[in-house]
Amino acid sequence: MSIKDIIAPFAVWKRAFEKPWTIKKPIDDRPGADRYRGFHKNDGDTCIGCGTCETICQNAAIDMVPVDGVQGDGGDSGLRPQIDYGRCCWCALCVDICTTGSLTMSNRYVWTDNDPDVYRFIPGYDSKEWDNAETGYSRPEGYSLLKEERVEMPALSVEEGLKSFVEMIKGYSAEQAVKEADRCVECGICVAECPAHMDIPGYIRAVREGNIDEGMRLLYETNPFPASCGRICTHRCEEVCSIGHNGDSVAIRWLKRYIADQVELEDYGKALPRPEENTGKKIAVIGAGPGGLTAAYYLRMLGHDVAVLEARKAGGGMLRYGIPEYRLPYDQLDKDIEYIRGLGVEIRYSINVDAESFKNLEKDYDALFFSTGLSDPYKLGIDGEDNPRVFGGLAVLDEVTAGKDPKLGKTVGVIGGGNVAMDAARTARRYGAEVTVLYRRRVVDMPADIEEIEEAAEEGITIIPQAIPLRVEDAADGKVGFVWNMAEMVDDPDGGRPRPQPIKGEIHTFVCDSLISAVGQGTNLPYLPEESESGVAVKRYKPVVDERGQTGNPGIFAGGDIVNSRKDAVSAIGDGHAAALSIDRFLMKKEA
Amino acid sequence: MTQMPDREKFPVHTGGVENFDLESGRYMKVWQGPQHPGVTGNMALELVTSGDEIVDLKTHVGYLHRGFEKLMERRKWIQNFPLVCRICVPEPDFNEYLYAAATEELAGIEIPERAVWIRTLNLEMARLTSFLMWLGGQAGAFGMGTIGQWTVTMRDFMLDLFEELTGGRIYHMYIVPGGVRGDVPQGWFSHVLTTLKNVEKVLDDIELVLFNNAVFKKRAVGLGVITPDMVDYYGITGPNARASGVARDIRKDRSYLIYDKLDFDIITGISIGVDSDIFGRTRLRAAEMRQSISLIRQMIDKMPEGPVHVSPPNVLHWKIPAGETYLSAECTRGEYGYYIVSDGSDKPRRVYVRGPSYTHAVALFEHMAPGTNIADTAGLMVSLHTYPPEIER
Amino acid sequence: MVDLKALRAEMDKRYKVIEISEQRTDLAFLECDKIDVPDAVAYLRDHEGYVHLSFITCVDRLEDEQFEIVYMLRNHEKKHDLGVKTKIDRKNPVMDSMHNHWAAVATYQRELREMFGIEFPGSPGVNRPFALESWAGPPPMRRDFDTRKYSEETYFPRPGRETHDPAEHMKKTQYPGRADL
Amino acid sequence: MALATFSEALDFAISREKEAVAFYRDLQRIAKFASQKELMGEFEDMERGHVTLLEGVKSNQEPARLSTSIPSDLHLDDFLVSSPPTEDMTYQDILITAIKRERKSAALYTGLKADTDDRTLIDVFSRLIVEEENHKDYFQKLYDRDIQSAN
Repeated sequence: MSIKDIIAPFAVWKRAFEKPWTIKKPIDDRPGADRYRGFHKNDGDTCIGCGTCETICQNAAIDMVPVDGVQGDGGDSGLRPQIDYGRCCWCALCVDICTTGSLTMSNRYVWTDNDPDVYRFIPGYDSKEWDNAETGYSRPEGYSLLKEERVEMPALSVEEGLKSFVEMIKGYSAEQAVKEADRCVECGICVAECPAHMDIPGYIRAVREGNIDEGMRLLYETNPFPASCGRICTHRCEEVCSIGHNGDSVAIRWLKRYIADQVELEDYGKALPRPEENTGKKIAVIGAGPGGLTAAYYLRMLGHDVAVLEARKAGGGMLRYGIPEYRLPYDQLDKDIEYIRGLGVEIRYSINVDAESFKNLEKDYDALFFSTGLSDPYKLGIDGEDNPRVFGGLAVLDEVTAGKDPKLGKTVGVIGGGNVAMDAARTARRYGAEVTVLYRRRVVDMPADIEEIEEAAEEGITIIPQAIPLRVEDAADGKVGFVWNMAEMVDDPDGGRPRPQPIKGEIHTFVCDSLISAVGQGTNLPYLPEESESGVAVKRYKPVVDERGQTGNPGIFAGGDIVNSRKDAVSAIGDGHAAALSIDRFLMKKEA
Repeated sequence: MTQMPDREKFPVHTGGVENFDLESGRYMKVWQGPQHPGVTGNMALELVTSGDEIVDLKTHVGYLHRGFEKLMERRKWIQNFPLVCRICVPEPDFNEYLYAAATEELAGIEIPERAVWIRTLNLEMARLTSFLMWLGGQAGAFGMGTIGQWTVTMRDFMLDLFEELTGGRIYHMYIVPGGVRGDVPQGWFSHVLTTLKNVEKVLDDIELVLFNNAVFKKRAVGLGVITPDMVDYYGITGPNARASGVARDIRKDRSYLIYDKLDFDIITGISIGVDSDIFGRTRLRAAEMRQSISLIRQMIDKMPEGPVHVSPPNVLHWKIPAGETYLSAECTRGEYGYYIVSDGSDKPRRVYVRGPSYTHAVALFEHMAPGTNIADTAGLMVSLHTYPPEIER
Repeated sequence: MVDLKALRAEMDKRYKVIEISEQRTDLAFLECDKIDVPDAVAYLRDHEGYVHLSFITCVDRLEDEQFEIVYMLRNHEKKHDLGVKTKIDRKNPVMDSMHNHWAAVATYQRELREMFGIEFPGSPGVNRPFALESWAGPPPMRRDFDTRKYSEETYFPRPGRETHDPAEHMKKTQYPGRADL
Repeated sequence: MALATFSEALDFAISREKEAVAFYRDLQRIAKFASQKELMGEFEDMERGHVTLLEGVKSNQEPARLSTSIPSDLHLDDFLVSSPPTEDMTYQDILITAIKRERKSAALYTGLKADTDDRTLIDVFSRLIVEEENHKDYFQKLYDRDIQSAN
C-alpha cells in the first residue's frame, strides 16, 4: 500500500468538469443506424402476399390478412403481412427471405402507446410515421437465403438441334431436379394462375423428397397430360412465381416433366388411383384434344362410360398437329393418351360430327362435352394471298406431322408472332431454310412463349418486328414478294395493346421462296345446331358457358380453345376437368 | 391482453434439505438475489452465515430459464439463428458464431474468407464490450460505482459500432449460417478506431484509479484465490484459469477463425506478474481488454476483400446430414461451446450450449464462498465472471 | 494430434468400446458400454490426458427408446476433444454417478435428472431442483414433451389473431366458380 | 347528290343505316352455321341502334349528341380485302366486310361534306364521319383482338 493508492482514486474528480456523455431523449434526437432493424415497412405495390415471411417467422408473429383495397390477382394473393409486435424479435428473417423485397425495416425504434392492441399492425397499410423513413434494414446486396438461379436445363446444342426433329430439351437428372425443387418456397401463389389449378407446391415437394409416386398422384389430380404439359405448357405459373421476382422463377414445367419422365407407362397404374365403381351413365366427348381427353379421364375416374369422337386419325389435337416433334415427341403425347385410353375410355377416330349427329349424340348420351379447338387458320386478309407460294402455318406443321417434307425452298418468310408462327419458322429452319419472321408489333408484344422466341433467335431466325402486311405479289424466279409497311407503335388510349401505325413511305418488299401465314386460328363451330334446337348459345363464335363449362342446355358442356381466352393446352385441361366434375354433379344429382 | 397462467396448476414448492440447525441461533440464512447479485443477470445465492462469515453457499438458478435448447429442437436450422444470441445477453456473438460454424461444419459449407475475418473481428469486439461491462460490475461490487458508469458509457459506444455494423445493439443477429449478414458499412472501420482510442483512454483512467486504490487492494488482494490444482477438477477455464498461471486459451490452442494469423500471446497471471486473487484476475482481464483492442486493430489492418456470404440451400427446406459436432471458442469467461446433433432432418436433433459460467458459478463458487465475508460475496462472484443466462439457457 | 487407432487399442484392452469415430482432427467420439463409462472416463483423465470435462449432456433417442449420454473431455496437451458416449435404457434411465471425477459433475447430473429424468443414485443433491423449481410436468427436455401443446393448455392465446393461407385464400377470391368442384 | 337541309342529311344517313340493318339481316339467310348467324344478328342489332340514335338526333335537332372525337385508327382497312359474302363466311370474313362498309360510309360523308358550304351541314357531316369512324374502329378492334391475336 503506497501513498499513490490513496491519492490516485481522486483522479475521478476530473470528470466533473467534462461534458456529459448522456443524451437528453427525447429533446436530443438519436436516430438509429442506417441498417438499424427498427419498425417494419412494406411496399404494398411490390408485395404479392406470398406469406414466406410468415413461414420463416420463428416467433409466429406474422399473420397473412386480407386488406381493404387490395384486390389480388395475377400472382398477388391479396393478403398482406400483419405483424404482432408482442411477439416480434426484430430478427429480420422476414426481410431477408421476402421474395419480392417489399418488406424492409425503418431505423425507428420508439413507439409508445397505452393500448397493447395497436402493436399488431399491417406495415404499409396502417399508416405509421416511419412509412417513408429512408434508412433502416433491408436485405444486403449479395446476401440471400434463397437460391436465385435456376438449375440449367441440359439441351441439345443449336447445331445439333437443327439437324433433326429430336427433342431439344433433355430433362433434369434426379440431382438437378431435387436441386431445382429445393428453390420453391411453397407459397402457392402459382396455383391460382395455373388454369388447371394444379397442386404445384405439392408435386414440387414430392420431387424434393424423391417421392415420384406421390408426385404422379398429385399431377393426375388435376392434369392427365403431365408428359405433354411438362414439355410445352405455356407455364403462366412461372410468370407469377414468387421466386421470379428477385431471381429466376422455379422451373415448374420442367419439374412436372421430370416426374412424368421417371415413370414408365406400365407403372402408371401403381402410382395412380383406379376408376370408381361403374355408374352406368354414358357421356360423349367431341374432340380428342387435351380438353376432351381430360374431361374423358376424370369422367372415367368417376365411373362413367365415356366415348370420345375425333375427326382426325389420332388424338391430341393441337398437341399433335400444331406442335413440332422437337418440342413434344409423339411418344410422350401417346404416353399421356394411352394411359387415359387404358382406363377404358373409348376413342373413335375419323368421325366428323355435324349438326345432325350432334343432335343424335345429345339424345343417345346422358351428357355431352365438346372441345373441338380452333382448327381453321385465319387469312392474312390482304391482296395476293392466294399466291401458291403462301402456306398456312398449321398446314405446314400438319404435313410435317404426317412425315412429309413441306418443300418450302431456301428462303421462308413467316407472318405472325404466336407459337404457331415460331413452330412453323423453326420447322422450316430444320428443313434448311433461311427463315425470317415478320410481325406487326414489337418482339415484346409477341404472344409466343418467350423461350420459343429466344430459341428461334438462337437458331438463326431473323425477326422483323413492326411489319404491317400490305399485300403479296409475285416476284422474279418463281419467288413471292411480301410487301409490308414499317409501323410505329402508338399507345392505345383505351389501355389495350399498343397500336401499330404505318409510317408513310416506309414500304418494303420481302422476297422469299415461301411465305407462311400464321396470324391466328378460329372455327365456325359447324356442327353446332341453332340455339333454339340445342339450347347452346353462341356469342361471337364462342359457345356461351358458365365457369364450369355448362351451356344453356344443362346436359351439354364445352371447353378448350373454343371457349376460353387463353387458348392453350393447360386451359383446355382445366376446362375439361371442371366440366367433368360439373357433368358428374349434373348426372349424379349431387348438391353443390 | 396477455393472460396469466393458472397458478392453481402448480404445486407449492416443498423445500430442499437443511444441513444447518438454524434453531441453534448460530446460523442465519440470507438470500442474496435473485435481483442483482452482481450486474449480469438474475441468480440467487442461498447463504448460511455465522456472524458475517459465510459457512455455506448454494447457487440457485432458474430465473432465466427460457428453454432455448428445447426450442431449438422444434425450429428449422435457420430459425434458430435469431434465438441463439439470446442465450448470453452480454456476449451474444459467441452463440451466433458457434451455432453458425457448427451448422456449417455439419452441412459441409465453406464460407468466404472475408466473412471469417469479420466474424473474428466481431468476436473480439464482443469480448471487449463484455469485459467493459464486467469491469464496471467488478468495481461496483466493491462500491466503486463511478467506474461502472465509465465502462457502461464505453460499452454503449461499442454498442453503437455493433448497431452500425449489424443493425442491432444487443442482439446482433449478424453471424448467420453461410457467413455474415452484410458487409462492413462505409466508414465503419474508422469509427471503430476512434472508439478504441476512447476506450483506451478510459482504460488508462480506470487502471489509475482502480489498480492504485487502497480500498480495492484492501478488499481484493488475497480474496478468492484459485490455485492451479483447482483448475481441472473444478472445470475452470478462461481468465479464471489463466490468472492462476495455467496457459490455456482456445484462441491459441485451436486457432479457430483467423487467430493463427494474428499476433498475440496467452496472458497468464505469471506473464503479467499478478496473483490469482480478485485483484490479479481484474488486472489480467484489463490486460486482455488491451489485447482485444490490439487484435481488432490488426484485423482492420489486414482485412481481406471479397464476398461475405454464401447462400445455403433454400433455408425453408434445409436439411443437414446426420452427424454431431462440438465447437468451442474462447469467450471472456472461458470455454464457450456448442454441441450440435443432426438426425438429417430440417431441425436440429439436439443443441447443447456449454457456458463457462456453469462450472464457475455453481461448483467453483459454492466451493470458494465458505469462509469469506458476506460483504465480499458479490465481489467474489463477479470476479469469477459469471453470466447466469448461459447457465440455465 | 491423437492417434485414434492407438487410443482405441488401449481402450479395447480394458473396456468394451463399441465405436470410435473422428469428426475433425481435434474431435472424436467414442462409444462405450454403459457399465464401462465411469472407469473409462477416469482412465482417459488419468492416463490419456483428458483432464478437462467440457460438459455432460444427453440426446434423447426416442425412436430407439434410448438416452445417449455424452461426456465431452478435453486433452489440452494434445489439443483434442473426445466425446465419450453411452446409451442407456430410456424406460429405466439410470446411470452411475461420476460426481467424484470432477466437481461440476454433480451439477450436470442434477440438471440431467431434472431435464431428462435420468437417475444418478448417490450423486450429492441430485434431487434438488436446478432451474425448474416448482415444475410439476414431465422432464421437459424429453422429446415426447410437447412444448406447444403444454403452452396451449396452460396459457391463453392472444385473441384476434387469424391467418390465411395464400393458395386457399386465392381459391376463394380468385376462382370461386371452380373452387368448390 | 346535294342535300339541302339538316333533316335531309339525317334522313340520308338513317336510310344508310337501315340499309345496313337489311344487309346483315339478309346475310343471316345465306349463312350456314349458328355461329355465323349469331354474329350477324349482333351486328344487325348494332346498326338498328345507330338508326335509333340518328332518328333521335333528327327529331330533337341535336347534332351534339354525336361524338366528335376521332379514334386513333388501326388502319386495318387500308390493306384488308373483303370478298363477296358466302354461306361459309368466317368470323374474319364478316368482320372485314363490316370494316369495309363503315369505311365506305365515312368516305361517302367526306364527299358530301366537301360538296356543301352550309355550315350546319358541314357540322352534321363531320359528326357523321366521326360516327362511322367510330363504328369502323369498333370492328377493327374486334378484328385486332380476335382475329389478329398472333399478329
